[in-house]
Amino acid sequence: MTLALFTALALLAIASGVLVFVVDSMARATFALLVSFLAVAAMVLLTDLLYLGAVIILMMIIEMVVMAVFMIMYMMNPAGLMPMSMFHNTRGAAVICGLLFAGLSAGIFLADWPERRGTRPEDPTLELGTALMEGHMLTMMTLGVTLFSTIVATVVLATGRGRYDRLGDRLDAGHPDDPAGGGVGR
Amino acid sequence: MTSATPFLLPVLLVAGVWFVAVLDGALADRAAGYGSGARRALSRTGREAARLLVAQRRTTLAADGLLRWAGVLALIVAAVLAAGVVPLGWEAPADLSVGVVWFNAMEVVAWAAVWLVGWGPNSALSLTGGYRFVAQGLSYELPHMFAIITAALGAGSLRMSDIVDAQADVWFAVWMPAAFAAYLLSATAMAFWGPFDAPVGRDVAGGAAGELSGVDRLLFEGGRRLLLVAAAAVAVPLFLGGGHGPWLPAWAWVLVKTLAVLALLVWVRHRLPVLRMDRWSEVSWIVLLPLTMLQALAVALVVLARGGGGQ
Amino acid sequence: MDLTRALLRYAAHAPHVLLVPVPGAAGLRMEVEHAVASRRWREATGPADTDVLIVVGRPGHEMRAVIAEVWRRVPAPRLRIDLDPHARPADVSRRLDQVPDLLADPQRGHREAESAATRHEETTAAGDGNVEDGDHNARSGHSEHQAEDPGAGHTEHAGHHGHEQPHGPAEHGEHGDTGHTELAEQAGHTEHTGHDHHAHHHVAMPLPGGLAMADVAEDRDGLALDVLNLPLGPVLPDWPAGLVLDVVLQGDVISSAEARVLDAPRATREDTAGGGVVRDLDVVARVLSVAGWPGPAARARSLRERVRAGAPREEVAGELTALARRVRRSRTLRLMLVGLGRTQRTDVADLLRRHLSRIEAYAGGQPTEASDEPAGLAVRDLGSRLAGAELAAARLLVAALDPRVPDTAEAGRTEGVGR
Amino acid sequence: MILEAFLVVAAALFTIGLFGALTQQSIVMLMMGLELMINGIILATAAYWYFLAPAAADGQVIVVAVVTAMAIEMAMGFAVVTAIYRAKRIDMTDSATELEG
Repeated sequence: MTLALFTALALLAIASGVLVFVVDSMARATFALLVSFLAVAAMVLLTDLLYLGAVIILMMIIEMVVMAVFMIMYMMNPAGLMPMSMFHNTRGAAVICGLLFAGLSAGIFLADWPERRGTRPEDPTLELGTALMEGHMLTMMTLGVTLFSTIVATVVLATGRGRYDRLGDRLDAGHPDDPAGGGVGR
Repeated sequence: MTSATPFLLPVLLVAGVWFVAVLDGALADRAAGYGSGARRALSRTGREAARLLVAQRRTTLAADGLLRWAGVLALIVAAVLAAGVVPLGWEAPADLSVGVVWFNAMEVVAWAAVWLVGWGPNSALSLTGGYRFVAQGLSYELPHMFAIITAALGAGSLRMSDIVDAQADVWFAVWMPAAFAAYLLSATAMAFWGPFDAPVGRDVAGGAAGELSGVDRLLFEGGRRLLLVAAAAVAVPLFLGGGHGPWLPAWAWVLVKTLAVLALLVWVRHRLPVLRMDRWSEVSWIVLLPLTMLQALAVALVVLARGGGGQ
Repeated sequence: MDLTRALLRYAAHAPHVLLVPVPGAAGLRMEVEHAVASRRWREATGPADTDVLIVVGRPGHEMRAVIAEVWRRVPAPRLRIDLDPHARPADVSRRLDQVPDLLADPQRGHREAESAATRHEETTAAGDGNVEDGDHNARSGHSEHQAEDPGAGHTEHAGHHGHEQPHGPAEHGEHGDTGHTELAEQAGHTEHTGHDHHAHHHVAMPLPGGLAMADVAEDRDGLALDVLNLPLGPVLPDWPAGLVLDVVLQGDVISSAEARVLDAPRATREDTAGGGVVRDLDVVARVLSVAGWPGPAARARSLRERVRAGAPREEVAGELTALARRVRRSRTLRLMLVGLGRTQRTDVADLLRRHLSRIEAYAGGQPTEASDEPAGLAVRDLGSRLAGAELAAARLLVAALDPRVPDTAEAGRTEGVGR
Repeated sequence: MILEAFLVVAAALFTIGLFGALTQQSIVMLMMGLELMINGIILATAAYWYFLAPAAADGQVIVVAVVTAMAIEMAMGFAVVTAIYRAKRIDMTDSATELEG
């Protein structure tokens, strides 16, 4: 039963992964990628990592929906009314990827994998939380700071307006000059 | 009851949808100044459903039917899966150890679903509905997450039944009111119901749902109400003490509380004009988000003072 | 098939109605709105949601074509009612009373379903001359396009603009619910130039047919993004009769707009029986409805009907004041409306407030002077007010500004003052 | 379910993603390729945790880190696209050649 489920999910993940670069509609490509992610999330659920599986589902849906919006902003041809062939350097890439896959597979099957060490904890989620708050506290803090700097950096990169545009050269405008007014009356 | 719950769930959900539709129709008639006969409201819902059942399914030119169907189906599937973690009485059809996160993940499926339904028909106005819902989701996801995590924090567990157990003495709604209020607001927004229904608003000719007809529309509208029912049902174990209560058995309390929350949400819808996201996303980021964070902090301090939470 | 028949009969008593008002038939429109609401039928949001299409007034050439296009998109079982501008309330009532029986007739439904299907083909083919076959069922995959074009790269990318141009109107007109015929005259306006900005990278690319391509414009954040040219109207819920806004959209922000009225020369003066307060109530109802507050909007409409029907002032005064007070007191509504379409003098919240004041003045028995009537905007000035507005804001502005459709017509120009 | 099966699926996803990232011209599509590669990494890490060292939480922490990296990649990617686009109106890799030697 589990095996059948795994096989189905694996095929789904790979097939939709391929579809991402085959379909001629950007919307379909985005959502094929989403399907691939969801299949992987389901496989993660199969390995008893319930929390991580659920979080991947949550994150990937949000990410892909945001991506869909960007796609409309920046892509030609989002609807697939025109054929989308935007490849370059196809042959070289195919060779590289073929070799890489062969190498990886060979490695996977030739490697002498160690035996499973230890038993699975009762509640992997609790284990993860404890690890992040104790042993791996540093990792968590680094991630937090990185995410924060990402937020700052993305806003700086993406926006074309700074505080001088909003509040005037002396930053003394009483009312910021924004294209769209906000809701809390500022 | 144990073995029956998985089969009972769809029945209860459909009953909840029916309840929402009838109450909504009755309140709409009353707000418009026509008397609201209960019988008329009951039959009206049936007529509306029948009307969509017999209607032809039309599509638009160069529409992406596959994606649209995927969207409509995803909405319903997500709502049912989200409701699956709600304890009916003491036992949920699927009492996952990460029930709270699961519920949130399933709610987010609605983003993709509505966006797909808006994209599918290749129509500018329905795509606008899709955009609006994405903006709404992005604005309300964080307060929503903080609100439900606050409840989990108070109980020291992500499992719904543990959260219910932690409320044997006092409901979470009592000592985390800000989280409860934020939950109701943001859950309404995530189900694009009530004052948050700009994504399917009349001003964009029905928005995301604007090009749906026949069975498609029936499923979409049903899925939307299913999502609302699921959100209301989850409020019960998270904040309203689940099955705890005097006199009645646990399952009855869950039903009564769920219907009460639903009634509240439907009533609010008729009290307020639509809250558009160009105005209200700022309220979410500047008011709601800090509020829920402070609430989570307060709850965390209480839990610490009590000695380390639910472990 | 008894089940279907039973369902049809059952459903036929709660139809959704799409009103298509023709310019110059405001009185009749109000009458029909009232007749529909008092039967507790719902007004449809768009063609796909419609069972009964009611054409209010006698449409001219341009409106007729629009209505045919809308009718094509209405799913069966469906019914179309054309109301003569001189129809009396009794006529309206009689026509509406027949609706359930007609809708429930399975033979009729069957015929409609068939004709809807065939008409779809015809109009698509005929509506814009050179649409290739198969295009309207291209929704599953668009594979034909790929098949048509061997080769890769950007050339056929260009070639496809050539294709896209002809079906542009069919496709996108579709969306805006609209006027497909004027598309024929203004073909250059309506094509979806959305995805084409890549032409910028390939400037030397020959453009098939010398078509206008690749509109890119700066949005209000200064980002140059694709634009979508789209006609808004004239068949939208709570929209002025016959008004079409040719908007240039980026996402849901209007970067520029131009307003026009279909069949403008034929439009005659609106009859506003009952004086200014009827119009005030009508505008208030429309703004509230667009703002997504259906309850008070319906109240405003039913009060409007009572005033129109000649109810004495004393009888409705209490309810009018109550309505005005409720709308005024809603802080949420103010938060949603304040600052929209702001000019030095006014915004949407202010416009609404002025109408409410006039309603209150009427209810209080004070005379309302024609001079403090909020000046409805002439249609030709509408477009400039909408630039930079978000779609929802634009809808509210159009509702609140109450553009004077007939005044643009030569016939109507002189009459504007008198009201 | 065996470890090797998981790893082969992960390797397949990784390679498909790499192919996409190498061949696509559009930056958005390129990012999709990157995402697919990270997708494979997530799967492989979860499998390592499950089959080799379930007692320690390290595997899970790596998944958390990878998922975060994915979010950052996505956010930065779009920010950079927006910045380049604002400056030059391009969103194709072939046109953005500042970094060429």
